[in-house]
Formats: sequence, structure tokens, C-alpha cells
Amino acid sequence: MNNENRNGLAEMNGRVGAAWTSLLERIHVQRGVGRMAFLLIATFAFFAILKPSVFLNPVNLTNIAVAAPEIGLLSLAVMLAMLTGGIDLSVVAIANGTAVTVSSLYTAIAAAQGEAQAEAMTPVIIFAGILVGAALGAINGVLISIVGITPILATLGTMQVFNGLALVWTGGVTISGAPSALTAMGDTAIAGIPVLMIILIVAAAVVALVINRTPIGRKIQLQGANPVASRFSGISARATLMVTYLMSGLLAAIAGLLFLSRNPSASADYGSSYVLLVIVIAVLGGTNPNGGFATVMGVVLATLTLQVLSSGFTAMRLSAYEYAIAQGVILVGVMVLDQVKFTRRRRTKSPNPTEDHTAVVQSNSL
Amino acid sequence: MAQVAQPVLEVRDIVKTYGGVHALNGVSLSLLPGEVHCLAGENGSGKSTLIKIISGVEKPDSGKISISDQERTHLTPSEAIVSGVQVIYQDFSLFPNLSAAENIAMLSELAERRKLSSRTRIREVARRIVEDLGLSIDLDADVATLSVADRQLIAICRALVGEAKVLIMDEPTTALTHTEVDRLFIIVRRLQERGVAVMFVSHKLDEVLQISQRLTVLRNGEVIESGVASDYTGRSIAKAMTGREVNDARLVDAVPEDAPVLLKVSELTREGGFDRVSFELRSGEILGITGLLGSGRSEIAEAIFGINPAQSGTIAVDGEVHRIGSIRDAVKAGIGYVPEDRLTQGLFLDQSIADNMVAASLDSYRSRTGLLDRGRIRTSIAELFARLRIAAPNVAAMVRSLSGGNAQRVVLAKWLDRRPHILILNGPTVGVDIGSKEEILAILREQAAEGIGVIVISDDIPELVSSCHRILIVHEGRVVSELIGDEIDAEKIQLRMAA
Amino acid sequence: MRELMWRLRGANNEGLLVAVILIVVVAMSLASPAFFTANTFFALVRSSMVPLIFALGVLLVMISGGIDVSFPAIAIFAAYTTVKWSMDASFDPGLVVIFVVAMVVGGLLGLLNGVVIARFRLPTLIVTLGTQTIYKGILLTYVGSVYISASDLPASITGADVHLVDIAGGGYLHFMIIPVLLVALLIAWMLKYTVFGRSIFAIGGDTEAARRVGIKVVRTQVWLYVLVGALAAFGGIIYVVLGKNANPQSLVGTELDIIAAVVLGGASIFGGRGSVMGTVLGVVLVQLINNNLVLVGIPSTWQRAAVGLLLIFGVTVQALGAMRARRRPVALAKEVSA
Amino acid sequence: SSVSEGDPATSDAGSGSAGDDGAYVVVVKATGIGWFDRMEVGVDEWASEMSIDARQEGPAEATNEGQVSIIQDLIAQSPVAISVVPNDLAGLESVLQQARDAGIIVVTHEAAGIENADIDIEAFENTAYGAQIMENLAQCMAEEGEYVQFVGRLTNGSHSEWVSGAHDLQTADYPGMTRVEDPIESEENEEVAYNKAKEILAKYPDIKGFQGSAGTDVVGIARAVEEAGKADSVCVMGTSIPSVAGSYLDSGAIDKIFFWDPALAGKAQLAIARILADGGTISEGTDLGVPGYESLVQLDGYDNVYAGNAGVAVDLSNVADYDF
Ligand SMILES: Nc1ncnc2c1ncn2[C@@H]1O[C@H](COP(=O)(O)OP(=O)(O)OP(=O)(O)O)[C@@H](O)[C@H]1O
Ligand SMILES: Nc1ncnc2c1ncn2[C@@H]1O[C@H](COP(=O)(O)OP(=O)(O)OP(=O)(O)O)[C@@H](O)[C@H]1O
Ligand SMILES: [Mg+2]
Ligand SMILES: [Mg+2]
Repeated sequence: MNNENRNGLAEMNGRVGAAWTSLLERIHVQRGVGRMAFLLIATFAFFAILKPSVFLNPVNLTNIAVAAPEIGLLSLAVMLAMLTGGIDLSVVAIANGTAVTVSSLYTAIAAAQGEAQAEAMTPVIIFAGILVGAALGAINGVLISIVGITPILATLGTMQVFNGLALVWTGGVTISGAPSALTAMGDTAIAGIPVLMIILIVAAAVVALVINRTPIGRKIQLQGANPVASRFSGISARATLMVTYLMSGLLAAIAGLLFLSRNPSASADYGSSYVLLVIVIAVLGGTNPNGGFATVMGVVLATLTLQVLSSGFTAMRLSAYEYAIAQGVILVGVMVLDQVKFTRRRRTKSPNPTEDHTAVVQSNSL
Repeated sequence: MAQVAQPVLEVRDIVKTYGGVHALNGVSLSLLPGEVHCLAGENGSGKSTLIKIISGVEKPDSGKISISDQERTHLTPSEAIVSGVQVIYQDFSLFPNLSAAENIAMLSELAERRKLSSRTRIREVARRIVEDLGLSIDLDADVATLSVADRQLIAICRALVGEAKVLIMDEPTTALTHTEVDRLFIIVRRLQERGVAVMFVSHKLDEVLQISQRLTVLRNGEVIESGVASDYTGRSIAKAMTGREVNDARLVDAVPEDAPVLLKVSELTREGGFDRVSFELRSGEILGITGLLGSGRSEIAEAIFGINPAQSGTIAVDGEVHRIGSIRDAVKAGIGYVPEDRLTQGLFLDQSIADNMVAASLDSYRSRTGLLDRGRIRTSIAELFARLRIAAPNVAAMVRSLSGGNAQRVVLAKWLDRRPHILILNGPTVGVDIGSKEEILAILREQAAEGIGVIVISDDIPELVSSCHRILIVHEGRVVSELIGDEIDAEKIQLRMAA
Repeated sequence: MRELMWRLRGANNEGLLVAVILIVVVAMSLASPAFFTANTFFALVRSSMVPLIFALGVLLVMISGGIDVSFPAIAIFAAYTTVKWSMDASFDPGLVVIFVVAMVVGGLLGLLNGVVIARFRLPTLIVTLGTQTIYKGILLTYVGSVYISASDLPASITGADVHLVDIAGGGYLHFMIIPVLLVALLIAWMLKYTVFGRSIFAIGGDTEAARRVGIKVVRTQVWLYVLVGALAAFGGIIYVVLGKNANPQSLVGTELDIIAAVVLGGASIFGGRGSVMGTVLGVVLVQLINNNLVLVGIPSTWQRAAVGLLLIFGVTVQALGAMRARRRPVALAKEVSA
Repeated sequence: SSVSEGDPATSDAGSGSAGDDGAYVVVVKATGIGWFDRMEVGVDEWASEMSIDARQEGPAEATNEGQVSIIQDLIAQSPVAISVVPNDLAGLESVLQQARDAGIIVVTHEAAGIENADIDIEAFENTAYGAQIMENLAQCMAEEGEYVQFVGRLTNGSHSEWVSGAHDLQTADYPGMTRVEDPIESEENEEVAYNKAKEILAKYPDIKGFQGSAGTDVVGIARAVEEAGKADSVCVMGTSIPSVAGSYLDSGAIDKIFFWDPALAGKAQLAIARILADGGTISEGTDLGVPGYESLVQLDGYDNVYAGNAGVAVDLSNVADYDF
């Protein structure tokens, strides 16, 4: 065999192999998105056919669009933490921290200086709420990145501390009252789409932009993909983790504002059932719990799917426990199916689509 | 071995594909009792895959494996072990959380189908084999705390505990010193006399020639040649592996005296690592640092790159003293580092080539909007991809799919994309085949010619001779000798390393 | 001297934990005269029993490299189903049979976890999160949601209220401590001296390497989850015996506290490391804190925050200890070789 | 445009074709809890007695967000009436307002002070109920000694009212008694109640009384008291139901429990919804035809809160009369 021939062969072989893996990679990339889109449409169609009168009722659709955003934001917050290989159990507690801050500031100002004054100070109050969310996120960041506590434990601790402090602050009483701008936001729709949904979409777009198109976002992904190699590439784990949990805190803070916009009252215990739900959503949406991989779109679709499922179950007059069973079965089922499909694909041979250089670079996340 | 022996192990027409890649494409091979059979081939030619199939770790797509006349389509790892196949894996496959003794004895405990595990028995088994090999390993230490060389020795010990009929060694000597290699070979010969069949994989062709009787060369998953080892020379094996002539003559000379000093290390010290190390590195220079394993050569590099910072002494880059207390300090000072263990320290295996290439230079691509400038990224990636001659269909391929040599080029590209002043490479061609090795060294020479300073930590003497302008020899943490330009030759290095 | 300190600290920082526990004990004794009594001690022992059994299950899974959150659901599922079966059939099979039946049920639920996790190589946290909601949903939808009080429980359960030691003022040592300690010792023994136990460590250290030395990884993992399921069921029945009621709503929700206790006890969340001794200490520390806040006078609104703060404190000490330990062996190795 | 503006129109359109019009739904704090299982018995009975489509729903865990989500889903189904037993009053105002805007009748239970309900029906008045417990406790303690109060959750409104009603009465009428701790949180968990009661017994050896709020509180407390050998000397009283507390009433560790029959409360809620749906009104003295709710009284300070006289106190003498 002459050189040319050998090189040609090797190159061919290499090309085929790499084209295959890049194809695989893209299937992997779109796995979360594709299957969630399918599941969303399937569940929607299922209930729409079984209970069209209830399920396709615009009120129901609006409800889904209004209820999903707060969960979606919290799921995105968890997704970010998972992207670095961590987890954030404290997101709900942070959201409540923001809600309690805003609500108690508002009611305090309203009591002292009148409602009008409190309304006038809305921007300041909301800013304070977001600041609290960011600060709580930063506390997580410090514990995880500087002290070096495993994320699941650090945030388990802070979840209890944040929640406990909110309890101390409110004395256990639900605080009523929130800036009317927030409640108005909860009631308004633009072109038929509730503002809350628009907020989720915008937040998701920003998160997607940050993780895919900014240096820090890429660092977050690399940190999750291989922390040792990131350190050896001069990426500061401290800075990266700090930013991650700060962003997670910010997203949770926005979710907290959404709590208030749906109902102008804040309590230390709101949303306790969300803690595990948002982890389920993040994973269903295609986030790798070991880090390095996630799709924002997948997470948003997973949020909607579970919302549709829950609403469909109520429409079908099924109990909350039957919904819980379905949720568990879907989670485990989707993962198992995924795994079966993935190994089967790995075993069968593939066609060898030749790839255009630049096209792939573009389709890649960079 | 005059009589025609029956093979203890025979594989026929083995095919194994990963996705679309043919890792093995109809490989047949036999192992006779008492022979050392060498498997040679470039990175990714399928050597490890063949070994994994014989040891039951992977299932072949088709083909037959027969051990002691029992023919099967595949085995499980425990079936292989029960049949007398022992393997020293390329990645060692040890348990970092268990003690050295337990790592050594675990396999035999399992093979004997024991239900209970006894500490004294385990310790005894381990001690016996360690003494047999004349090694000194702390048997109670967790493997995680041991050096790479010790781990390799433990992997060897583990494979030698059982009554092997077939011993397979996948690059068993990468981290070993010459004396350790010699001792290993003594044992291999002893086993040979007992009729054990040995399959030996190494990129060190002199070792191959020294130990083996027969030789099979793989290329792209197919057997290219097979024959008696004594018919081959290093050069002819290399030619069979790559399909072309290989050159290892000295290719560089000393750099001019007046080249600007890029790096000045003075009196660098870290307790237990190295002591008052001083040297300079000039623009355009490739400086080799060598010494026995444990001599402190890697520790010096790790200190300069901030992985384990020095306790005293100074490091000046471009005439300016930098306090290097962390990797980030080193990176900011313009130093790049290609680690020894590229899979875990150098690469993001499940990310694309493109993502890996820009991993160290993300901040430099920030556009005015704060977003990454994708156009600029594309251009520089395409440029590096071409310049480093990375063999992959496109930059979106996952790094996991690359062979050792190409993966190493990706690590190089990651640093070159930062335009470093100084590039340190620790074992740049460990586990890289001859063809790729030459190309990587050529790339280093090109980079040096463009004015950066390169430090190569290596114990591969031919590589040092062919490409270094100057060589420092480290012994027990101190620089004991310096060879410049024409003074450099293989024998001198070997002699001074040992002394 | 440093060597001695090193020994005292223990392989998994157990020594450090003992120190933390002592500090807490001293602080609590200073805060309340009622604290340092046999009463408090026996109450601590009693309240640690069920969490300890659960923690041992969590420990096993964690050593193998996973995180299990389904054990409370399995525990209450198995215990409630068994008790309800006995009640519905008006048949009291005796305490031993009740334990056995519940552990078979628990083992079967564990089997499901194990098969899904091991066969399909899925992340344990997520799988058990899913199976947890499934088990709880099935229990409440199809088995029952009725609170079974002492008067309806089988007599062998209510009759199991045997005290080994009784002291004035209500302190007592429940005889269930014997099986609990036996199980703890058995697991410690299994982890140290059986090939199965060592295989769990090996799998947690490096799964692929475990496969290569001939460990039947899938089989070992499946058995492990069966064992952990049975262990959870064991804890569930003890819970019923101690509480003298069977409430299908109980237990679920306590999983994170148990996991925290196990990690406090020095087990690595990444697998391959952990000890029964450390776990016992971790559980004791968490229970010590959880069950003495009223006694030492922490206002009730502050209690949640206090538990969280102490948890963070404990884990911080562990994290710093582990960080130092990671640096230490290098020097140690050097000393040995010198 | 506005979401809530659009609601009435769309829901009208929806209800035209919906097979669900005519439905009455009771949304409880959580399903799978003995108390609300009993309420469901009443709901189902009422449904079959009246031949009306009535059912009960609730979240898997007692959370506000779970109830909000169910009510929102229900609005889309346009039932005639929704009756809610809220986990968090203030947290439900918005969604209940949406329901009313959509033309759905809203009734609540255990929610005095709620604004967005047509009628809130209480089995009794919360502070008076608390006072009733205190009267019994004081009597049992001979009007002197130390006592503590437990709540299921510090965030639970009803529990807070019961304990403050009791505490107010005690400070006013029984100066010989002292409450030694702020209300203690049992996390609705019997085991926690047990452990905290043990701590209390250790810290206050002279403790004479316990008041429980969550249904399992008195059981956990009773166990601790019994083990301390103080079943006779310590008074344990509070809210619970006979099936949960029964065995400790027998043994004497629990002295008296207080409750109202959730089945009857379920029926009362539905009866009110029915009256409103038929265009009737609720006023002082209205008879719902449900035992204990034969003559409603309007509670002071609210315009939509009515209470029955359905409170029951049970001790060993009459526990056999109740089978739930
Ligand atoms: N798990 C895997 N998934 C996908 N491809 C794989 C896998 N393992 C090996 N390959 C591919 O199979 C081919 C043969 O690899 P193998 O490891 O056998 O080579 P080798 O000869 O041992 O190389 P080296 O000298 O670098 O050790 C390579 O192209 C490699 O990329
Ligand atoms: N490298 C691999 N890639 C994909 N799947 C694998 C791989 N190795 C093993 N499996 C899957 O895992 C299963 C069993 O693997 P393994 O040999 O570790 O199990 P085991 O415990 O030895 O099994 P058994 O108990 O049946 O002997 C096989 O069915 C196979 O499909
Ligand atoms: Mg190999
Ligand atoms: Mg097997």
C-alpha cells in the first residue's frame, strides 16, 4: 500500500467516524428539545382529544401560560447549577426571600407613608427584592466556590436557613400586599400572550445567550464538563461557580416576583412542592445532572409539558397522586427509552453524511 | 520451543465498530505458550480494542475467540479471568479509593470466588508479589495518593498475582524508569519459561525488539504484517506502522546567544520536590528537562505553571518577576501547559474540537457587546486546525473520538490560541504513535521558530535528541547537568540521568 | 505528634466529627441544666434508631457512587402495606414475620430501583426521585390513606414496647436498639470483610475498573438496591413499632436530612468512601441538634434556621477537613519514602 | 388586553359545551389525609343524596401552590361552585377572585377573613374554639401550672387563632397558669411532636398541660407523657379525631379532644353553595339541614363569615359515638 492510499484510507475512516460522532452529538444536543417537543405535543393532543371542551378552553390555556413561568424560571435556575455539575435546592427559598422582601417593604411603606408613596417607590422595592435574591445566590456561591462545600449539601443547608429566616421575619404569617405594578403584570397579556409567559421567554433567551454566546457561559459549561481540565485551562472555578449561583439566585428572584404578581401575598412556605419538581423538569429537559450539558429550550418545553399534564389530569378528574405516579413514570420512562435508543444507535451502522465545515461550526453552540 | 505448540489463544476475523468507526476490521491473531507477542500500531489502530475484546470488556460485532481450545463469540471479564487471561490495562483500571494491597489482591479474591475477604490474606498476597518484583510500594496507601509510576507498578502486580496463561500488557512501561522496565522484563522472561503467553503493546520500539519473539502490526484496525521479531528493526516496524519512512536524526541546533530571555527561574525550591533550581529559557528555544521519574522534573514544571506553587525562589517572564501562586497567575503571565494526563487534565472529551480549542482563550473573543465574536473564533479555529494538521472531518467532532496524537494536537491548539510566550509540555508524546510524534515535534519546532520558548519534560531520549536546543538533567530535585547544542547525544543523557 | 493527630482524625474525618459532637454537647449543657441527663441520652438513642437504619442504606448507595432519595417512600410503603395486610386479614403473624414480609416488599421495590439504575446506567438521584413519587402515589391511591392507630395495630407490634432500661422521669432504652445495632454491625462487617462489600467500594471507586477485574457490576448493584430496599423496610417497621401507629403520610420528606447526616459522617457524595462509624456519628449529630433546640431555648421561629446553620457549619468543618486531608497525603508519602 | 377581563366571556363559551357544568367541587388542603378522607365521605354522601355532581380534589402535599393550580384548572371547567379549605388564606385571594369573576360561586371553610369568597363557613369561631379548649384545659389543670401549645406549622392561620384564642383566655381568666414557651411547631409530624414534648418534659419537670393543634400533635405528646409516667398528672388536650387519638383516650394519656366532623363540614359547604346557586342567600339563622349547622350565626367583624355550632368535645365517655 502506498502512502497516498494509506492516508486516503485513514482520512476516509477518520471522516466517517467523526461525521458520525458529530451527528451523534447533535442528536444528543437536540435530544432534550426533540423529545420534549414531541412529548408536549403528544400530551396536549391526548387531553385535547379526550376533554376538548375543558382542555381547549382559552381559560385553561391561559392558566397554563400563567402558571408555568414561575416553575420555568426556577427550573432554569436549577439547570444552571446542574450545568456546572452541581445542584441548587435553595431556589424556592430564594424566590420566597425576594417575595417576602418586596411584600414586607411594600406593606411597611404603605403603613407608614400611605399606599401612594409605596406605589411610587415600586422600582426601588422591586430592586431591593432582586438584590436580596442575588445576595442569597451569592451566599450559595461563596459556600460552594470558596468554602468548597458540595453543592447539594450547601444548598440543602441554605434552603433551610433562607426558609427559616423568612419564617423568623414574617413570624409565620402570610404578608398581604404587593406593588400594583406587579399584580397588573400578572393580569396583562400582550397579543394574547400573558406577560408572565413573555417574561419566561425573555429570561430563557437571555440564559441561552449567556451560556452559549458569552465567555462566562462557555466557562460554566466547561466547568461542568471537566473541572480539572478547566482548572488546567486557567478558568477560575471560583469565579465561574460564583457567577453560576448568582445567576441562579437572580432567576429565582424573578420567580419570586412572579409569585407576587400572581397573588399579592408572600409566605415563607410557598412553593415547597416545587423543590423536587424543578429538578425533574431540568432533567427531563435534557440537562445532564453530572454537568457540562443542558438546553434551555428543552427545559422550557419540559415545564410546559408537566403543566399540561397536571392540568389534563385535573380535567380528567384524576387525583393528585395519580398525577404524581404519571410524573414519576414519565421521568423514569423517558430516561430508560433514551438509553435504549442511544445504545441501539451506537450499535447499528450509520450512513456517512459528509459535513460542510462552516455549517457545522455554525450549528455548534459556539 | 522447538515443537509446534498449540496456540493458547486465538482470535479470528474480529470486527468491532464504534458507531461508524471500524476499530477492528477482521483481525486474526494467535498466541503460543511461552512466547512474547508484540502488538504494534499507531494510535487508534485498534490495539487496545483487541485487548478489551480478549479480556471480555467489550463485545465484538463478529468473529471468534478461542482460549485453550474453547471457542466463543464473546466473553465476560470474569470468564476471561477464569480462563487465565490477565491484563494490564493502558489506563491501569485501578480503584483510587482502595489500598494498594487491595487493588493488587482484589482480582484473585474474585477469581477464587471468595465470599469473605481477609485483610491478612490480601496483604500477604500483595506483599509476596511486590517482593517478588523487588519493588517498594506502600501497600497501605490509597492508590489515589500514589504517583503514576506506582500505579502502573500496582497494575502490573495485580496481573501477575493470578496463575495467568495469557498475560496481556497494554503499554505497561509508559511511567517506568529503565531499572523498573528491566525488572519487569526479567519477570516476563520468567513467566515465559513457565509457558505463559504474553501479548505486549508498546510505542517504545526498542523495548518491543528487546522482549518479543513475534510481532504483529495493526493499521486502521487491520493486520498489516505479522512475523518473527528478529526480522525487524525499529525503523522497519515504524515503516510498517505508518506506511512511510521515519527520521530521528538531530534536527535543531543551539539558539543564538543573543536571543532575548523569556523565562528566568532562580533558586526555585519546594520541599520534597526540588531544590534551588535556576535556569533561563530564550526566545525560540526548545529546552528539554529530563531525569528519572521522581527526580522532580515534573514538579518543576508544575511549580512554574502554578499547579503546586514553589515555596521560594522567583520566576520572571519577559524580565518581569511574577508571583505564581495559581494556574491563573501562570496563564496570565503568558505560560501554557500541556499536561501529562491529557484525557483528564487537558481535554473536555465530550465537547467539540472547537470548544476545546478556545477553552483557554474565551475572554479574548469577547466582542464589544460582551458576546463571543463567532466570526473571529471561526477564523482562528480554522487556522489552527489546518496549521496543526488535525485529522478530523470537522471541528464539531467530539474530542473523545480522536486518537491520542490528534487529541494532543487539540491540547496544543488550546494554548497556541492564546499566543503564549512560554509553552511547557509534560510528556508531549506519551502514548502518541510515531507518525503523530514526528508531526507534534515538528509543530513545536515551528512554534519555537516563531519566537516562543518551549520547555519539554520527557524521558523519551530520541525525542529529546531530535528536537531540543538544550537539555537540563534533573536528579533528586536538583539540576545536575546541562547539555547544549552539539553536546547532546543519547548516551550522555542516559548516563547523566542515572548518576 | 502530627501522625497521632492524623490517626485521631480517622479515615473519614470521624475524629473531627466526634470533636464537633463534643462541642455541641458542651454548649448545650451550658445552655440548659436539663440537657446533660440520662433522659436526654436515651431520647437521643431512641430518635436516632430509625434515621440510622435509613442512613446505613444511604451510606451503601453512596459508597457505590449513587444517591438514593426513595428510601422513605419504600420504608413507609412496605411497613404500611404489611401492617394493613395484617389488619385487613385480622391476622397477627408475629413481629418476626411482619419484619420479613415488609422486608420482602421493600426488597422488591429496591429491585425495581436497582434494575432501572444498573441495567440502564441512569443517574441514581433522578431515578429514585421518580420512583419515590411512584411508590408514594401507589401507596396512597391503591393501598390506603387511613391512619392506623395503636388500637388497630397488630398486637405483636404494640406489644413490642419492651424497655431494656427504665429510669425515673420517662427515660428508657427501647429493646429495638438491639436489632438496630446488630444491623449496623452487620453492615460494617459486610463492608469490611465480604467480597460483596469490597465490590461496592470498588464500583464506587471506578465502575469500569470493577467490570474489568470481573466484578458483576449489574448484579452487584441490583443486589445492593434490593438490600437497601429491605433495609428501608426494616426501618419502616421500627418506625411503626416505636410510634405505635402507621401513617402513610409519614417519613417521606425526611430524605435530605438523612443524606446530610451521612455526608456529615464522612461519606463521599462521589462514591467510594464512607464508614458505618462515621454514619452513626453523623446521625447522632443531626439528631442531637434537631431534638434539643427547645431544650436549649431556641425560639421556635428560629429553629428551622438554626438547623440549617448548624448543618452548614458541620459540612464546612468537613469540607475544610477534607481539603486539608487531600493536601496531606503528598507530604505523608514523602515522609514514608524518606 | 387583560387576562381576567377576557375570562367571563370565554368561560361562558366554554361552559356551553362543557359536560362539567353543574359540578360542585370541594378543594381540600391535601388528599390522602384521614381528616379530608372523612370530608370526602360527606361530599360523596351529599352528592348521592342530592343527585348532584359533587366531588373533592386536593394537592398531593398541603401546599398553597398546589391548591392554586387545581383551582385554576377548575375555572376552565366552569363548575357551579368551588369550595376551598385553604392552606394559606392570603395566598388564594387572587385565584378565588378569578373564579368569582368567571361566575363561579366560591365558598370557603376554615378561612375566616378571606375576601374573595361568597360565604365562609366555620364549624365554629376559631378564637372561641381555642377558648373552649382552654376552659377544659384549665379545668383539668385546676387553673394553675405551666402549659405549652403546639401548632402544626407556624404558618398555619387556624392553628395560630386557636392557640391565641386559648392563650388570651388564659391570660384574662386563669392567672394561675403560665405558658412557658411560644407555640411550638410540630411540622404536622407526630414523631416531631413526640420529640419536642420529650424536650418540654425534660426542660419543665413541673409541666401540667399540653394543647395540640394538628391532628397528630396530641398523639405524639401523649406518647411522651405516657412514657414519662405522667399520664395522670399532665393534661393533654387539643384538636384531633377519634380514630387517631382513640387509643390514648383509652389509656388516659389524652384527656380530651376537640374537633368538628369533616364530613358534616363538607356537606355544609356544599349546602351553602347549593343555596347560593339557587339564588338564595345566607343569613343569620339559616338552616343548612346539616347537623351542627342548623342555625348559622354571622361572626363579628366579617360580612361573609358564618359559623355553625358543630364543635365536638370528646373524652373517654363519648368516644364510642364517633367512627372516624
Ligand atoms: N469507547 C469508544 N467509543 C468510540 N470510539 C472508540 C472507543 N474506543 C476506541 N474507539 C476508537 O476505536 C479506534 C481504536 O482505538 P484503540 O484504543 O483500540 O487504539 P490503540 O491502538 O489502542 O491506540 P493507542 O495507541 O492510542 O492506545 C480509535 O479510532 C478509537 O477512536
Ligand atoms: N461498555 C458497555 N457499553 C454498553 N453497554 C454495556 C457495556 N458493558 C456492559 N453493558 C451492558 O451491561 C450489561 C451487563 O454488563 P456487565 O457485564 O457489567 O454485567 P454483569 O453484572 O457481569 O452481568 P451478569 O450479572 O448478567 O453476569 C450487558 O447487558 C450490557 O448490555
Ligand atoms: Mg491503546
Ligand atoms: Mg456478567
